[in-house]
Amino acid sequence: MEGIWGAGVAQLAPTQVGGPMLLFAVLAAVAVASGVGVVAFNSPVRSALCLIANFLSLALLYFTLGAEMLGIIQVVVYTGAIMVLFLFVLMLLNLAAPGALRESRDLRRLGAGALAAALFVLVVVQAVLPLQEAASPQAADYYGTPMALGRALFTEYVWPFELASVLLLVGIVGSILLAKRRV
Amino acid sequence: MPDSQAGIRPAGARSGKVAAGMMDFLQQLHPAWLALIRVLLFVVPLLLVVPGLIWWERRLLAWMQDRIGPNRVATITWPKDARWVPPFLRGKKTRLFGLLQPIADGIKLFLKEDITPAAIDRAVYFVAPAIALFPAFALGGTLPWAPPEGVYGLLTPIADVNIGVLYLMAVSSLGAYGIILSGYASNNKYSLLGGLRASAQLISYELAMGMSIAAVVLATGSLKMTDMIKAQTEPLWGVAPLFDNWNVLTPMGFVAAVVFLICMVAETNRAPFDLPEAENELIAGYHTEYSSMKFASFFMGEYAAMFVFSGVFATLFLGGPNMVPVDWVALGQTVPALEGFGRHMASVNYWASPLTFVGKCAFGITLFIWMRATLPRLRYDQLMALGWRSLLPLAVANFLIVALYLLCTDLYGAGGGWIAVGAAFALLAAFFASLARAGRGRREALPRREIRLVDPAKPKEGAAL
Amino acid sequence: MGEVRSLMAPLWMYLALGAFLFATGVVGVVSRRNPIVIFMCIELMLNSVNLTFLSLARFAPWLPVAHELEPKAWMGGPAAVIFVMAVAAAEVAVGLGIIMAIFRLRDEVDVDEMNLLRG
Amino acid sequence: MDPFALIWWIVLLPLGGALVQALFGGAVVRGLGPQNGKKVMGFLAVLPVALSFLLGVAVLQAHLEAGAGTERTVVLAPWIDLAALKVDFAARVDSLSLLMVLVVTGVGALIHLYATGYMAEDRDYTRFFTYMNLFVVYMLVLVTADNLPLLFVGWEGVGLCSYLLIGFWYRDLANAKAANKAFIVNRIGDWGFMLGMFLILVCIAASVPEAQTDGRWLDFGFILPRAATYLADRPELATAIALLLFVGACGKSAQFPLYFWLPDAMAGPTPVSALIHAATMVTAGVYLVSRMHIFYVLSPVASAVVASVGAFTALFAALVAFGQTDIKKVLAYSTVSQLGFMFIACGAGVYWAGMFHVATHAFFKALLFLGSGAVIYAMAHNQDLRNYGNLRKYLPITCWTMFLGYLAIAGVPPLAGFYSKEAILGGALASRHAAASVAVWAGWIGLLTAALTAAYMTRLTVLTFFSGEERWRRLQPAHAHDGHHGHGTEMAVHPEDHSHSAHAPHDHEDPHGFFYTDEELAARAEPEEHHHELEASHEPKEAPPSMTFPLVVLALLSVVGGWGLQHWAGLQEFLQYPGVQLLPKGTIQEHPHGVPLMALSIGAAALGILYGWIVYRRGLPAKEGFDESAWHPFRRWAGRQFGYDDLVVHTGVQGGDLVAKSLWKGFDAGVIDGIANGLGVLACGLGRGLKAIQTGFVRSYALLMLAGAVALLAYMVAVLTRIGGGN
Repeated sequence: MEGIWGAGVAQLAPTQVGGPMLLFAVLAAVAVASGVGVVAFNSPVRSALCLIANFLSLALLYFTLGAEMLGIIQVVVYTGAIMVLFLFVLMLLNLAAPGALRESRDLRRLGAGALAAALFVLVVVQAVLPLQEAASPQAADYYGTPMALGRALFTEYVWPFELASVLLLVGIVGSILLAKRRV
Repeated sequence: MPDSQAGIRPAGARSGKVAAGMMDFLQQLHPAWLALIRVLLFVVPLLLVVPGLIWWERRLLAWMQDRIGPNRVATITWPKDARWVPPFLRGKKTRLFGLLQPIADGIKLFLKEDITPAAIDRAVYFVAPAIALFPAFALGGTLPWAPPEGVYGLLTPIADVNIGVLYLMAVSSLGAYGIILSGYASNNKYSLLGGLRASAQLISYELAMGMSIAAVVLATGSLKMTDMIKAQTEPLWGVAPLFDNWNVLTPMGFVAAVVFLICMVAETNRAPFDLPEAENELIAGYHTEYSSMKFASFFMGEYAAMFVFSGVFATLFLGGPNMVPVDWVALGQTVPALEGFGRHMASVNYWASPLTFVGKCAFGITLFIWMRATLPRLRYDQLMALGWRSLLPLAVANFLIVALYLLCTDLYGAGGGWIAVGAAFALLAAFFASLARAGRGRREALPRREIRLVDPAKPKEGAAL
Repeated sequence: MGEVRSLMAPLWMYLALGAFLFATGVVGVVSRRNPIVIFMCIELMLNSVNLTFLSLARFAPWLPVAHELEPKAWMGGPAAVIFVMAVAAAEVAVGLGIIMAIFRLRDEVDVDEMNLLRG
Repeated sequence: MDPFALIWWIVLLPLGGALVQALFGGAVVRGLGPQNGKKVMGFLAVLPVALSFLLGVAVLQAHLEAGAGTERTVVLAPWIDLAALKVDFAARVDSLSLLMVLVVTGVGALIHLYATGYMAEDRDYTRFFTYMNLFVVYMLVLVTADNLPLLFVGWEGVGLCSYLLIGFWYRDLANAKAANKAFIVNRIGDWGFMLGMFLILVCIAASVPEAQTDGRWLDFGFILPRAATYLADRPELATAIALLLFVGACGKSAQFPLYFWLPDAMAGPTPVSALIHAATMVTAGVYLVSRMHIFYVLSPVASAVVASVGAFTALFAALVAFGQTDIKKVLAYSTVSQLGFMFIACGAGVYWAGMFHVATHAFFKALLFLGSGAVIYAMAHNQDLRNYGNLRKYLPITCWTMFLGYLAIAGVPPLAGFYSKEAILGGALASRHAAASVAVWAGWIGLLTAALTAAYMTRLTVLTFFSGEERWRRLQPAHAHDGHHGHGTEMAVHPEDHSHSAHAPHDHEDPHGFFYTDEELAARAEPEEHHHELEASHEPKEAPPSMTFPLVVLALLSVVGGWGLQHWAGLQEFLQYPGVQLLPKGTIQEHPHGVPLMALSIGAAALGILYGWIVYRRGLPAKEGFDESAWHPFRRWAGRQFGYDDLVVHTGVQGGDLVAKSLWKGFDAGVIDGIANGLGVLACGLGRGLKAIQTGFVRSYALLMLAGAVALLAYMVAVLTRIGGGN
């Protein structure tokens, strides 16, 4: 049962993490519920709210993983800015009216569901389950601190970092141009 | 875990038996309980302070506007014939300057009929006030209201995490949701517009605030609020050992402080930036459809946020819980005569730190109210222009100057740093001057339409105007 | 920081959660007709990827890197998360810009209506 | 000064003359006015050729003193000087080359003199003589060359000049077409010659060890002595070389397969026909075969081929000559027939007899051509026999000189023709050289042809001079035109003849098989000069002295030439080479089958003359077509060269068209365009096929992407698990 990892999985250190996983269970439940909510809800604002809940739960999950810097950045970037943008656009275009867009339950949704399910099962069976006994946390505990992340970004991954800044610049210019009244 | 780093006034930690007993008791508590005590020590005082703030604002505003303000509510007219009333008081009115007015308001709001409009998005409508309240109280999560030694060390920051400041920014960005959702949920145009304006405003000013905080973080070298307090007890400007290096006193710090102040006001939708609930245009903006307790929660959220934000301002720029930017211990060491006095003042400073913190917050609140009284409301485009075109560039420039300062101090020592900063400021000044001159030129180029007032009675001399 | 370790679940649970969220996102993207909801689902998918990155970063064996100062961890995961966020932000900015432009033109934003580029 | 070095003077003098004509001719004629300007240039044209002739006699005398059989090489300058190949401007002086030199310069000078008179009124006087001198230069280069490349230079130069001279009056498209035809057919022959040259180079060079040579592969001094030793054991190589060279000879000397250019060559001015297409150029083939006789001796098969082709051409041309009505055409076919005789001699191995006939033929054929020129000059450029008659009264000198030439060619005993023809027939009948005694049969055919030759020459002479009635009197003006018109198919083309302009201008097809494009037809429609027509009242006048003097000299030579050369000692031994057994002079078959040779040839000649006299004594009947005798249909068919000319032209033209069209339509359009268009169609089809996928719905795209992703993932998993499972 090695899945795609092959026999190498066995060498990974056995899982020591026992402990009460209450926090993880709660957060996972919230994440799952809100994930489904995003897709299920008819009103876009409702799905936006679900997404916000999802993001916050993910942020907390990052904390459990010990990556608090990323957790906070997740909150600031995703919840703080992107979701506000979503809500802003929703309200500006008045799409938020409950009945604005009736979603027809056509067969495409079923087909998509089936394919997505296939995808999920495939991934879980082949990549996730084999790791059950394996993998105990290897990274140093302070890997998530700002200092560690900063050092990584500015030494090992400096080029992608610069590229990301260029990408953001282009994004800004693009959105400005799009939003201009008459160019 | 009282980290007994040397640094700030070991004397303070020495304190008497009472403190030692309390510390032992607290230490043997289960961390969860200790955390609960810390939370309560922050939330309860905040709840108590809010009515005071309301009163203080109404009185101060009235005073500033040369009117009396609420002075009736708390006047007690002692019964003439009651025995329990001390004689000199019988039949007299003791005016307490309307102190209980907020309580009266609170009761009023509490008892008012709770009107809920029909075509609203029920779930979101009811959640919105809660979401609006949440950030106000969550902001204090990492805000230390006392120096992190001794018993206070156990009590002050609810969670002394090393991403303290970032937590602050994250929660402040959540603040926007309360307004946006209330605007959307109440399903009327004015509140929707209020919500829209609020979201745009909050996002814009969050950036500038972020950059100003970044400048302070760069100067202190750590994201922890407690480290910031410690950093502000170093010699002023790195040269004067007697004085504390409060950020507001350093030039870059001062610029960052100004920017932070403005953004703070914008974040809490106060005074010049209160477009979302601009009475004359949007009736009450986002909380038009809310009544009684829901309205009260918005109201309380606003004031709590104001108070905590001023607390943050105090911590970041005004040296936090330290009373005066004087380094008493150093004073004691330099002037042998004052050695006892220095040590005494240090202990006074340590034990009175919560009070000084609240004082500074009050100072911040006063600033809020002062601004509300004097500055007119900004038009939306002016608001945006200020946010994007002046504050943000200034904050970024300031951030760069701080980086330059740090680099030069490393390379050329303290003096070199300040020279570099001076040069940078001169350069900036020249740049903005030229920008202005260019602007003026352009303005003159605009076609000037001179308007001549024509006296209708007199016959017209020329042809068309 | 000791107690944080006890809050952590085994790796495969994180991965399972990530996979599920991704699948949900996919369903959303394919079946919803409102472009903004589609964007949200895309964000959801991106976030699930972030979660997977971080969980793997946390559990991945540490590869010895030259200089000692490095935190003893594979920092590729967190770096990737940063970049995914940058991309997501840029995408949302431009995407919503486009949607607003379309809305300004055609007063309704149903994805199925926008099929001018058909073959 | 070494007398033999004069040989290069002989060659270069005419070249100087040609340059003078070319560079100064026009100026002089304009400067001194047409009359005396032309006289001066005419003199300057004849002078170099005459001088060359005199120098030739001097060299001959030195040669005879040194011994007729000897040979020596005079090198002027190195031409190709490569490590692998060395070729010089080398001249070879031996009896064979000297004989040709003397014939070319002697007859050439006389013809140049004649031409000054004949071409007097022509505008391009100096251009004509430039070409004539240039022709003599190339002819001399050809005959005196000591190596094959230089011989080839002469060979090509001669072809060039014949092209230029045939097409001299290029404004008339028929002439230009004739010139083209001549040049192209010659080129075909040259192709054979070149291959032969290359084959010699290859097989000789391959077999000779490196040391012995310093790169002079193609010199005659190197090839001829070694050929016998190297090719003795490989006769098939010798045959191949011989046959290839013979192809060249056929092209140049108008033998059977490639002869049809010569009759059309008559389109050129008459002196040209005399010099080039009678006396000199056409004999180049015979000279080549004689020079390279070593290969023919080594391969009896080749000799047999030569003999049979010669015999057949002789007979065929003689028959065709009967059907001709144009005086120059008759002489052209008689030339082809006489060349056939020479090749019979070569085939039979009596090369000296061939060369002997070359010399005598040059004399009387030049005479006949110049005579016919004088007749045409007198009859207002009308070349049709049927309009002549009784001219002996008007052109006495021309008549009697041509009569002598007629007797010589007919083979009447004392004259030149008899001796050379008898030598050829004798040699052929006695020859055991060619394979399976083909030469003997060739001899008997030669005898028959001799009789036929006598017959058609009698026809010509009688119709022109002796038939009582002057037929052109009957020409009415209109009739004159119709008369011409009714000529039927022969190539009665001469510059002044405008009958063809009556053809419908857009008629692409032309009876002579020439293919005219529209522009050419248009150009043909209006010729510039307008010569006066031959009318009934025309009074033929005798040609001027400059034309009649050469006639007299040539008549003298035709009478004396045969006997003189017969007894020239050097003629037989000159071709002696070690290891080759040649028939010494004395081995002519005196009594084939008991009947003395002399009697046979004289009888044949007498028979021919008698026949001609009987049939044509009364001239031609006045009826349409002038010729109602019993043999009339045969003569008409013979006139059309038994259909050979049409055959060649049509197959050539139509065949070429067919190939071109098929290549164009079939290959180019079909295959290449087909492929290109096919790809385009394929791409469109694919595009249309894939269009269905682009429904325009964003979500269907998303679904496709998802499906793709899942498929890819499944595949990867399958692969990885299998690999993973493996190790």
